[in-house]
Amino acid sequence: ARDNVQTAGSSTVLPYATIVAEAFGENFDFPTPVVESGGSGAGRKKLCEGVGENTIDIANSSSRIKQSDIDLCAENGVTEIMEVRIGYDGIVFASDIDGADFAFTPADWFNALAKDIVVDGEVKANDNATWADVNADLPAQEILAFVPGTKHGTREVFDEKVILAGCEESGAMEVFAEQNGGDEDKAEEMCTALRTDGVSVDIDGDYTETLARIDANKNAIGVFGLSFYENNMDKLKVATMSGVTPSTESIASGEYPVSRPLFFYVKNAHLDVIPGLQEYIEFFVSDDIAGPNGPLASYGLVSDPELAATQEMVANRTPMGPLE
Amino acid sequence: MSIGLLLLIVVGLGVIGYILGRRRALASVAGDPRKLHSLPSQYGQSVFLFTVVPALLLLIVWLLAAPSVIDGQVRGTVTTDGVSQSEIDLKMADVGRISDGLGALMAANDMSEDDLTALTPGDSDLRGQLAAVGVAVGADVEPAVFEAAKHKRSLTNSAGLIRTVLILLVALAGLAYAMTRIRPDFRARNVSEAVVKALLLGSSLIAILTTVGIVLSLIFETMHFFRLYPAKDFFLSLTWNPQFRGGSDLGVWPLIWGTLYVSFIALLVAVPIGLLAAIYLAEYATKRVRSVAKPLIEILAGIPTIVYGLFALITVGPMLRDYFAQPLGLGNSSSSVMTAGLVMGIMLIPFVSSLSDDIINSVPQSMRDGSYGLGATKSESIKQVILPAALPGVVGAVLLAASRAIGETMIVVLGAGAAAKLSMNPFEAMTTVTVKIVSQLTGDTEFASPETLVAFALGLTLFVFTLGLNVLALYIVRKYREQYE
Amino acid sequence: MTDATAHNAPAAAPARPKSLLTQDARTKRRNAAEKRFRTYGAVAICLAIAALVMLLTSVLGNGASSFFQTYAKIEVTLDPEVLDPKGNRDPAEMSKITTIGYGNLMKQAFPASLQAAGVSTEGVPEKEIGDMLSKEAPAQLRNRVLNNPDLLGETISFWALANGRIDGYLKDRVTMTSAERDGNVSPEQLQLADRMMEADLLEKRFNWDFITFPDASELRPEAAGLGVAIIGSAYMMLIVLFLALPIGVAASIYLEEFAPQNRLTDLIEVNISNLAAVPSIVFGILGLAVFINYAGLPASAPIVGGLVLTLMTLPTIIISTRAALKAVPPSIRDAALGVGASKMQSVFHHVLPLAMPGILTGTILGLAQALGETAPLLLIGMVAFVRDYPSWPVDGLFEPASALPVQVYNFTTRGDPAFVERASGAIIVLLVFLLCMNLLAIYLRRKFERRW
Amino acid sequence: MYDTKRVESIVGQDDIKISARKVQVYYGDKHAIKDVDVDILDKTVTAFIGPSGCGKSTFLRCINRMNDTIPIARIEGQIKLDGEDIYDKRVDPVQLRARVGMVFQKPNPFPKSIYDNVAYGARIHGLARNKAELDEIIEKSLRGAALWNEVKDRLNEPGTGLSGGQQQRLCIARAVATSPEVLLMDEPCSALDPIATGQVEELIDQLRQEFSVVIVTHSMQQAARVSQKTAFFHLGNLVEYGDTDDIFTKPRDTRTEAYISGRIG
Amino acid sequence: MYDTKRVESIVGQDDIKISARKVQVYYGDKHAIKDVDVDILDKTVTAFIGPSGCGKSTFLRCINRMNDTIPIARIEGQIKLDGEDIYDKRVDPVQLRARVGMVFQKPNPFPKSIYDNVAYGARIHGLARNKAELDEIIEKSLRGAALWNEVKDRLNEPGTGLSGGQQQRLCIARAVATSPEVLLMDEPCSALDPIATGQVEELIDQLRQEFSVVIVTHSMQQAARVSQKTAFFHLGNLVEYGDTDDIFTKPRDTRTEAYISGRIG
Ligand SMILES: Nc1ncnc2c1ncn2[C@@H]1O[C@H](COP(=O)(O)OP(=O)(O)OP(=O)(O)O)[C@@H](O)[C@H]1O
Ligand SMILES: Nc1ncnc2c1ncn2[C@@H]1O[C@H](COP(=O)(O)OP(=O)(O)OP(=O)(O)O)[C@@H](O)[C@H]1O
Ligand SMILES: [Mg+2]
Ligand SMILES: [Mg+2]
Ligand SMILES: O=P([O-])([O-])[O-]
Repeated sequence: ARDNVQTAGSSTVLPYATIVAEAFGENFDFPTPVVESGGSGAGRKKLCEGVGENTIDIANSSSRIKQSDIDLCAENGVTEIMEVRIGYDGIVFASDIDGADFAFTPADWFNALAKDIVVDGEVKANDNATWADVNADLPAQEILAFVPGTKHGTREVFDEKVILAGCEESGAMEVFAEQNGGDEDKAEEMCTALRTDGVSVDIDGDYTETLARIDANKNAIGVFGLSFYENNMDKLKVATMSGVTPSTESIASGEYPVSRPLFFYVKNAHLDVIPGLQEYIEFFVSDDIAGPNGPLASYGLVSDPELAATQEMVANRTPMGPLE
Repeated sequence: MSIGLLLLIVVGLGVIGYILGRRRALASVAGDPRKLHSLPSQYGQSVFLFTVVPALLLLIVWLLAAPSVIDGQVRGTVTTDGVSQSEIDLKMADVGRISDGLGALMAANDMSEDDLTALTPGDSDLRGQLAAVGVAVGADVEPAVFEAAKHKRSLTNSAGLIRTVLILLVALAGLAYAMTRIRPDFRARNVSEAVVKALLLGSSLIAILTTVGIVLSLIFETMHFFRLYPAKDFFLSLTWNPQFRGGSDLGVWPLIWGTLYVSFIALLVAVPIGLLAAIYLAEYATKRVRSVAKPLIEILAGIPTIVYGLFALITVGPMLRDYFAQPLGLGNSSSSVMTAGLVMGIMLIPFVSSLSDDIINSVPQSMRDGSYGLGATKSESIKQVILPAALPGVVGAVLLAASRAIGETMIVVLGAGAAAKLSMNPFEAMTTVTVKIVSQLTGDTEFASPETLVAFALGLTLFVFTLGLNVLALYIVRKYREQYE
Repeated sequence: MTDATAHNAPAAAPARPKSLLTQDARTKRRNAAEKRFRTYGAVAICLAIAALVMLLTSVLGNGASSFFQTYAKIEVTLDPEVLDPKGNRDPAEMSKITTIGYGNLMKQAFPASLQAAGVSTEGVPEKEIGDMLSKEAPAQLRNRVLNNPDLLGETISFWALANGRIDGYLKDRVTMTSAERDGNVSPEQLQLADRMMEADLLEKRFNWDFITFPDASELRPEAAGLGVAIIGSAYMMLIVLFLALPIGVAASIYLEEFAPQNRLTDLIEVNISNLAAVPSIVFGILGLAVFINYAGLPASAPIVGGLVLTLMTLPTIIISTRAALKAVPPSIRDAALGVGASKMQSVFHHVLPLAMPGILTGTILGLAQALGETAPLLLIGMVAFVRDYPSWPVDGLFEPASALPVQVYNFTTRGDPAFVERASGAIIVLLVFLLCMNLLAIYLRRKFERRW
Repeated sequence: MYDTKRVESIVGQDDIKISARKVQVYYGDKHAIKDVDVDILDKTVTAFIGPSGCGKSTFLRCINRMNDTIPIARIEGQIKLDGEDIYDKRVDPVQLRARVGMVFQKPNPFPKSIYDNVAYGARIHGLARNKAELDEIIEKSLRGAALWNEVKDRLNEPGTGLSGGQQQRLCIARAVATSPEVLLMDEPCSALDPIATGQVEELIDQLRQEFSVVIVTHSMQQAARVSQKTAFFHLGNLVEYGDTDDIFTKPRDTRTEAYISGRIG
Repeated sequence: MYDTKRVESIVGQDDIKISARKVQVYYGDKHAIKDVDVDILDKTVTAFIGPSGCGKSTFLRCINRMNDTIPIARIEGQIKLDGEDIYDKRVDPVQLRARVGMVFQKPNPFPKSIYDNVAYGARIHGLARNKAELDEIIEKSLRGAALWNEVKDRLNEPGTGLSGGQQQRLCIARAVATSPEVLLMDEPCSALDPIATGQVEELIDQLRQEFSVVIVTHSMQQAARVSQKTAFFHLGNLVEYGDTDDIFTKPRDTRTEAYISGRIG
């Protein structure tokens, strides 16, 4: 029988999960949990493959589980799943350390990257070449943005909290909706359609790739996770969003708008079966680890204000209810 | 008896058979091997094969068939009317786990068979006990399931015993039968060669099995995908633009185009350089240069592709952009088909060079002599005599390189970017089918969405596409093959 | 035979120079072409080798430093009050004190031990001094104490791993200017490091741990090693070698020498070349479906990785083996058949040895590919963070392990810049591994090479 | 075309080692052997003569089924060895070739040592019980092929490093070492000097005491010297077959006569 | 060993096409050619005779530097073509070989069509200005080698699908098509029937009108028929060299006599 905990899933959660796994392995008599990466979706799929020792115990996820995943789980006999929120991940905008300073609003991003924008109430194809064209307060630097590719959960947050928000903020949403006869979905789709003329570059790789690309294109702006930025502050200069500088504090307080919760999902049927599983998840959400002064926070995770509730839920093994 | 031990015994019997067979063959002709049809060792071989092969085949068949036979027996006991097939499947999975668990439980707790029969799901915390020995059960154990599990366990146990006895019997019978067949005129060589030939055939069928496996593991999810996303759009749409909230455009053509374009440029780099390098190594280089340069170049094939990717991203991409794309007015993207193609070409050089070098080297010297004797220069001989003679092997090498090019991900991701585009401009960012298979499969989208499932459809499409290319290549090689001697 | 002999006059002799030492225009042209061709060949080799040198220098340049690691000397008093509050020296009890406890102990001890050695810690807050040590250091100390509880109460002097940034400072990755911008290290810390170096309390040493340690989390790049990955790769390569080579050669022999020329053979042939073009991740899909879900083998285990890589490597070996078999002249086969050898004997005794160089080349290329591949491992759970060493085979084949390319990939995706050198270091190890693996093949290939 | 009845009248049925009836060979479309009937006797040397390209080698290769290895070759008709059809489904060509050895027209030594070249056949047929016996076979075969003196000091050097004539003799030695019942020799002396030729002819004569030998040769003199029976091929046809003496002194077919007297080729 | 002075007395210096002095050839340790001095005349057929393995092919290959391609072969001494040392550093072996053509002992047709085999040399030396000229050269060469009738309908079939003797003639045609000044022929008729041999000999005789031909043969008769000069090799030594008539009628060396009369080999 398997005697180590196996987890899989999000590459965003991966660094935190490894930090915890390492500390767990070193302080407990259990073997160190195995943490696979491979993406949130793939991790949840693996979780839902069934019950038994050749299926994983925990799926890490940078987005909430989907109904289709829950259905798949149920189909395979995985009926009780525990949803554990471990904290928040801030998403920041940064450029080369020696470049200009930027203070963005979501509307700037929308007007810089959207395929169609609204100028004087008219819908027209976006031809802004520099950030100054978008907003006279921004430097007259060519627009070149490295945004996460559509495989990344981060892209969903970027679309929603930056582009869509910018779309609404700038009033373009209304015009789009009007143009589509009030169809909000169509309007949203128009909002999130990005330029394809090479100004907005999708990155399918990791933040290290974005960093390397910024190194090769000094005038570019990239999208990063807060923890990545904090580890590379000597190379990157962070931009403010709506006047707020991203930090664990500003994100925890909700001031900084672009962030998302991180989760892991536990297969309850494996609790008590896989040695160390219960201990591991309790250790993960303990104050020592996930608290505001724990190693996760020092690595850049925004600690969850409702951690106590999570700890209690984990102790009681409360499975998640239906998605609201 | 464990399978490993069983195997060991069977092979041991085989070895004994070999020795006995060899001895008996020699004895049958009073020690004069010339009177035998085959070599004495071949008689030994035949006994070995007769002992081992049928027993192993039986073992394989048994291992494949026994679980489903037992399953079928047990299934009857948990089947009740009105229960759906999938629910029964689930129950059967539980039965399997519990019956395995009972074994572990007995071993861990020193239980006897009687204790086990006495055990009922009601009277103790069975789930907890099973958990303690590392067996996960989804819910509390139902009595029917528990009975079925016990039934299964006893079936499995007796099946194991039967298996051991049966296989040893077959091995012994094979041994005895083969021994009786040993006579001076017994065609031992033919028999053992027939068996070896069957093994060779079997090996070549692994390729077919792999293909079947690949197609099967792709086809169901592909069908699932086409239920969610119209096939017409997949095959006919010219845009690739997946979205999170649905409404994605998943046209395959930009990806196929990117694949072809990148591979083409990569081959444009790898084939001439690789072929010329092979020619130089085989025909011009001194033995020393060759023995150093060839393994050195082969290192190129072993460098992890991520190194190439970073090389493309950091060095080649910006260089091409600054010195070619921008001055020529072909855009200012630092990731481009050209970048990825060039760098990938470097990686592929050894695939072309090493194999071609071996093949060129094995063209008989008399061909070279014939050409030199007519006053041809080395290069003329190479171009007009040696290369045509080596053509099939060279084509094989190029095909191998092309295959790697099509299957490569990391270099494309970092060198060519992630944007799917239909463009002729080699300095534009594009992407390939393979890259998108990886990224869609490992992405954050939910599994049952078209955005993820498209990976399977892409895999299958690429498979069919390359199959076409390979048929074409086979046809060309057949047409131009020249056989020396 | 009635060829009219009247026509037999040879073709008119072409105008040729009378001297061998002078060349006519055509010969000059041809010789120039010859030279050009030869130069192309040499240039091709040079290009390939130049590319190799470029890649290797960048890898070596970035990665050589990962074989050295910075250690700081620290004197710690192992306070029994803290480390064994119950005082019964029972390891089980003592293990309740976590690395956090040990960490605190070290953090307190470190400034004191610096001052005791005469190094001024002025201007550096206590917490920052403690941060100069690796987060791995408490674990090292804890293991040491748990292994030898008698140390309790003593003051031990101890070379502890230094933090990645301090290590970076000694390797010129971190500078005073970058430290000013960096939130993770301060110029004052670096100055303190300078003073420690002067006092011989900080030094760079050869880093065996890089080869033997398991992977570490992002918080401690300085402790990340390749031990588990090397074992995992070795196990997988063993499986690949022992399965792919014989099966590949056997399949090639069948197809090239025995298969009747018919549709089925064509089908198999096309099939194999097509398998070579199947992206490696698809083999991962196959492996997941067949070996894990159907056959029930464990995920993240070298056995599954080895099997998947075997299937992936087979086409490479088959294609090169077939090409090599094809290149053996038929007269050799005839000669063997003519003295009454069977087809099988002619192949195994004569053709196969002559095809050996090509087979070995295929093996070299195939193993290189198998050793460097990550994508298929992603789907079978080997792209993972694994800290525990798998045991010896056969059991070890079924336990979780990592692999070298996976480790390279993991290192490159991590945020801390200290992982950059480790990624390159891992590549160096991978290449050395590859070279060791191929050495025998390269030697054998040279031995079997002959012309006829 | 000579008629079959005559063949039978020449020889008693008992002595027939190989009998061919209505043999046709096609290379793709090319009809290389046309309707050949011939009986080859035991303990006899039979010479095949005829102009280059007339099908001698082709027919020779039919007798031990070496034509099986040429994909485009197609054989019809019947060839019997000791009364058994060699193209029967049940016949194992390997066994056939062990009994019917062959020396090819182009010398084709293995890229192995001289020793291993000769030892190969003896090894795979298990003709020697030990090293001493094997050494003996090798020496005897090389002596028989008049090569021993030249190579006895270099048995471990590769067979491919020999001169053309030496290679040819090596191939003869290799074939002789397997002790076949019938030995097919395709121009075995073409690269040999008269003395070596004489020695090989002597070998052939010795072999004839026990076995049957078929030899292809372009030298009428050689045919006359070594053979008892001669077959004359022309453009794929077996034009005439009979006692060597008869063929050379009183050929019955005008083509034979023309060839022997040097008028057609 | 015969002495060099005599050689010079036989022939006027002007007629000397090739002159060899103190030529030694080693294959590794083996001393295959020992101290050979010989002058080969222009417009003359010279025959090399001698027992198999005595070094005839080896010496022949020295003359157009084909031995360069054997890694273990080492040559010492001097060979001059028209007074120029062919082993001089400045000499381009390619140009040399265009002037000194060679037919190898073992037929080695290219894996190409019969047409391309013959056209090969003419093409690389640019002997034909157009297709018609090339066709003409090919027909002429094939006729010369007595192969035209047999292959004229199958010029596009591979040369490797020919019979042994046909391949040999193909190689002769291939060499003749490049019009060399000196043609080295290593046993060119070994696989040919008498008629074809006669035709090839006729070709040789024609070639002699303008060029120099060296032929290796095991047939004393052939040497006597076609050559004006004969050189007898034995165990790597050039034992005797002189007018063919003299050599065959009044050999001066006992070894020559022994060989000719069939006593040594
Ligand atoms: N490549 C080689 N390596 C080693 N020895 C060789 C090589 N070629 C020839 N020899 C040896 O050199 C000697 C002379 O060989 P050469 O081929 O010149 O003989 P030859 O006179 O042409 O004989 P033949 O009439 O049999 O062709 C022989 O003893 C032969 O074994
Ligand atoms: N592999 C082949 N493919 C096609 N045609 C062939 C092949 N082998 C031989 N032939 C043709 O068949 C005919 C007979 O060839 P064969 O080799 O039997 O002649 P041969 O009598 O041995 O001549 P030689 O004395 O020249 O060796 C020839 O016309 C030849 O061109
Ligand atoms: Mg022939
Ligand atoms: Mg010779
Ligand atoms: O790997 P992610 O699912 O977090 O993008």
